[in-house]
Amino acid sequence: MFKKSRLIGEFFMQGDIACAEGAIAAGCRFFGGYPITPASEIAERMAMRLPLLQGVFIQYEDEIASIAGILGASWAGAKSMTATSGPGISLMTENIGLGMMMEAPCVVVNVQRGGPSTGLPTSWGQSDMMQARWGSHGDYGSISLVPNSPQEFFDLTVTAFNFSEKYRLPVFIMADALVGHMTEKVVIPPVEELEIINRKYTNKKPEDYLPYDYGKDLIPDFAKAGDGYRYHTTGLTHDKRGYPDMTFECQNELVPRLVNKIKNHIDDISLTEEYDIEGADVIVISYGITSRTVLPAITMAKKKGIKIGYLRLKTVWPFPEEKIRKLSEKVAGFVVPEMNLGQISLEVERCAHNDSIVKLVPHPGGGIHKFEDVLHAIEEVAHGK
Amino acid sequence: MANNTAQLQEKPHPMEDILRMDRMPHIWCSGCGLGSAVTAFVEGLKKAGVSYDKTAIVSGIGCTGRVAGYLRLDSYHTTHGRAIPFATGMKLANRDLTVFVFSGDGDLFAIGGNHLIHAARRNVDINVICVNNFIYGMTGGQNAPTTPLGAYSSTAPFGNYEMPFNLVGLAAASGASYVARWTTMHARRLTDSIATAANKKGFCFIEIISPCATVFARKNRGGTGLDLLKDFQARAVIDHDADPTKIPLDMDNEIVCGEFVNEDRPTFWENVQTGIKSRLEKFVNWEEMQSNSRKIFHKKDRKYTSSRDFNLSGAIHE
Amino acid sequence: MRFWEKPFGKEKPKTICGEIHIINDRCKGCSFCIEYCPRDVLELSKDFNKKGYHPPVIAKPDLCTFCGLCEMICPDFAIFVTEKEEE
Amino acid sequence: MSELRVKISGFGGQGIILSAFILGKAASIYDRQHSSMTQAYGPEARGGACSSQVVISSDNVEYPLVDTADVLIAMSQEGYDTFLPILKKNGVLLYDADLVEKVQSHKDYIAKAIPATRLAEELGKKIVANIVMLGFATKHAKIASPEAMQEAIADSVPSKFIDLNMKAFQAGYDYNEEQE
Repeated sequence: MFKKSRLIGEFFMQGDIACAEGAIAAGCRFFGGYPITPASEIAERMAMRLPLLQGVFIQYEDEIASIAGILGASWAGAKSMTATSGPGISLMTENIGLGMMMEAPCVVVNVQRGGPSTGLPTSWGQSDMMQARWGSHGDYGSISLVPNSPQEFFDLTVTAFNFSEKYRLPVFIMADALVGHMTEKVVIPPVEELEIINRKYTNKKPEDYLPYDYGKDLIPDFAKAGDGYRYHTTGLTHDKRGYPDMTFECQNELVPRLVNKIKNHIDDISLTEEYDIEGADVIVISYGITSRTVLPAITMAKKKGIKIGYLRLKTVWPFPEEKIRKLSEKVAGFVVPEMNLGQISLEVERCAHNDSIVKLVPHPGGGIHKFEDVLHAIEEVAHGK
Repeated sequence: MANNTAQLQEKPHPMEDILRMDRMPHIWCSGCGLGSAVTAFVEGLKKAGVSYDKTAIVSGIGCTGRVAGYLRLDSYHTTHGRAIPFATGMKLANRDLTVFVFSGDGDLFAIGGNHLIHAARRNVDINVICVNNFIYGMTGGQNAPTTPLGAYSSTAPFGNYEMPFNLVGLAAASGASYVARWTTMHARRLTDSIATAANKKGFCFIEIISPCATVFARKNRGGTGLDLLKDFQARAVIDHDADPTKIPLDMDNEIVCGEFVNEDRPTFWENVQTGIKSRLEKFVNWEEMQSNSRKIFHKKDRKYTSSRDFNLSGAIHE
Repeated sequence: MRFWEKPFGKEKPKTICGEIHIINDRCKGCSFCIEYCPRDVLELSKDFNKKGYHPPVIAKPDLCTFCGLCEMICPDFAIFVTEKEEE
Repeated sequence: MSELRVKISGFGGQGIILSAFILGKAASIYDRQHSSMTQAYGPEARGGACSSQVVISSDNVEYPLVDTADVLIAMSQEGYDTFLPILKKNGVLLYDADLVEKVQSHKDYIAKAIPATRLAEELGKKIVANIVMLGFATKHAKIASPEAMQEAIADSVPSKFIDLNMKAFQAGYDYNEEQE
């Protein structure tokens, strides 16, 4: 019944619902959340679907409890998820850090709205991008996927679960209110056509098992609660046994590993789409819904004879540094339209070659870019300004 | 005599099978009651007969937060105040586990207070042991939500002017299935309570009043952990019939101990199951659904079918 | 009910004795065991242990009834009792 | 690539969003086109200004918003006033004859009015006014095939109201302005 109860076929489906269905397809059987516009539909769908799949839905008392709960469920062996928006993520960041430190696989969906604070509850933005990378204190590697349609919301939710299981960390899906509330055709393939990755359980005996011992891939094997391993985990800096060890040596082994386990696998994690990159003078870099709302400007620029390429980031974190570096050697510059006042554009600036121009087209959220602004930026870069 | 004891310590301590001996000695001060509470906990688990392999312990932050790290169980040392929702998630995701939260009064009732009352309200099947020492120990003796009126703390240099929480009253009023209060001196009764909680369904709450020799005793009565324990002993009264909401703690009056609530209430998960069953029986063959059958939905005879009919298109479309 | 099966005097009730084990260097000298021993078996040692605390010593070993309270109340897992075999 | 951009406006509670959903579903699932539906609404659940939009395309919908509409459906005066400026020249304007009273010059548009809410009331439930309007729009704006619309309506309303909704659709589809 577990597999059979999945939806298969074509549906006219809202982005948020596609996300919930993607989670179910990926094997998510625990959802803990707290209502917030524009992510509530994900919780509502999970509330309806999970009980029939013998999964668990719980509406917690707040977002802090939600993230703590999915971490607990993750340690009990369940694929778990929560979904929220900016204010909720702000509350969750402490325990997202715990998830990073404990290396608990789970998925955190952020259906972004305009911020800061309560901001624009029913409208969209992309101003939480840096929060997804640096939200919790301390150093850690993180993964953020950004969908631009309900279909991709479905697909990337499956991918997010795969990455979280494979690399053992909370993975962000950075959707936005427009994608979340947009309804489009979503094709859900049969389960055997989806690639589903499950966490690697240890095959060691309890007496030989060290919960934070790792191999070449820097990822420790998992053991879940109740399997007799009786291990310790903590948010404190810990050694391979999971015991707190507040020394430089231990910190110097643990924290770089948390960063490198993502960095070393960037080729696997980084998902991008490229159009007309070869021979382009100007490259527009965008992600999420912006990648669709700026298309008319790109078409106009093409008509004006500008050699324009187009790079869309489906994975924003880890940032594709190498790719941008290489591109920047060939092009006059980049145009980065985003619905914030400059976040990912800073990363592009960091990676771009000295001679190439990086032009941000900012937008505070709550609407979309004016075509003229984007076009103007493209023309400026094309003319070397 | 000295020789005699030296010879006798060849034998291992009987708790060494469940303590992480590679982490001993623990960090708790001389005269702290936490070690006694841990002993009672272990004895309680033994008495309850639960499997160590199927027992998880979740702690928050603080002196009591370190308990998880010293017990060789599946142990999780989480963030400040969030042990209860973490444990809730763990228990619901694997309902075979016996899940204990072992944390302090500051962790469970200040920063984590909301989680506690909601977990009690839902009656999630977890057991919460709260060691109450009336003060924040690890961070240096600041005011806690349990610090008695007038007691001194690092952040109440003129005496505490906030009313403290009555922990058992709050837990009972929030809907806990089992509520008890003991001091670390009541070692055997405390053990019994922990054993009862381990085997009891629903949200169980046990408050353990414990001496904090280093900060609470020093700032207040003076003296040592032992002096505090003697004070507890002098003031302790056992009254199982006491109304838990009417027995607050202060610096001078009785410390009423006992098992105040021991009721059978449907747990969160039981309510989920009965709720789903009663709503779905109209639409699905419940028995077949439980036995993982494919044809769980009644067939419809209409020209058009609506996925709004029964908004579980997922199961319909299977 | 057992009492009726074995009438008085037929078998002398055993006195259960305990043997106390002290792990000196784990002790932090809180004196809980000494204070709460119902038979006052223990007293404070004049010697220091490794950490500079005075551990308990067994002053009256014959009085121990294997009640185990010292083991229960010791916060440092430094004392335990085993049942003493009949002499 | 052919595209049709539809804006539906009214106030909350009229089923503005459901209308767009049904239209989008008819187009993408039953007419085998591509469609993208988005919505905008105020925080209040009933009575607030509400609009939804559908882009129907023979190819993937790239730009999902409706800045200039080919078809405008106005179920309220406010919706009419707000969105008339975005209607293309020679675009189709459909409005509720009773709820939109102050009309401007319609010489640039193909304008048609239907007393959708009154017709719905006559059918027994005011709530199906949106479906009446969809029927009307199917006929006059060719937003989707009538068969696809019927399938989409049936799949999107509770089954005990399917018959009523079908009648409503038909009433709108068959409505003739000259009747009045």
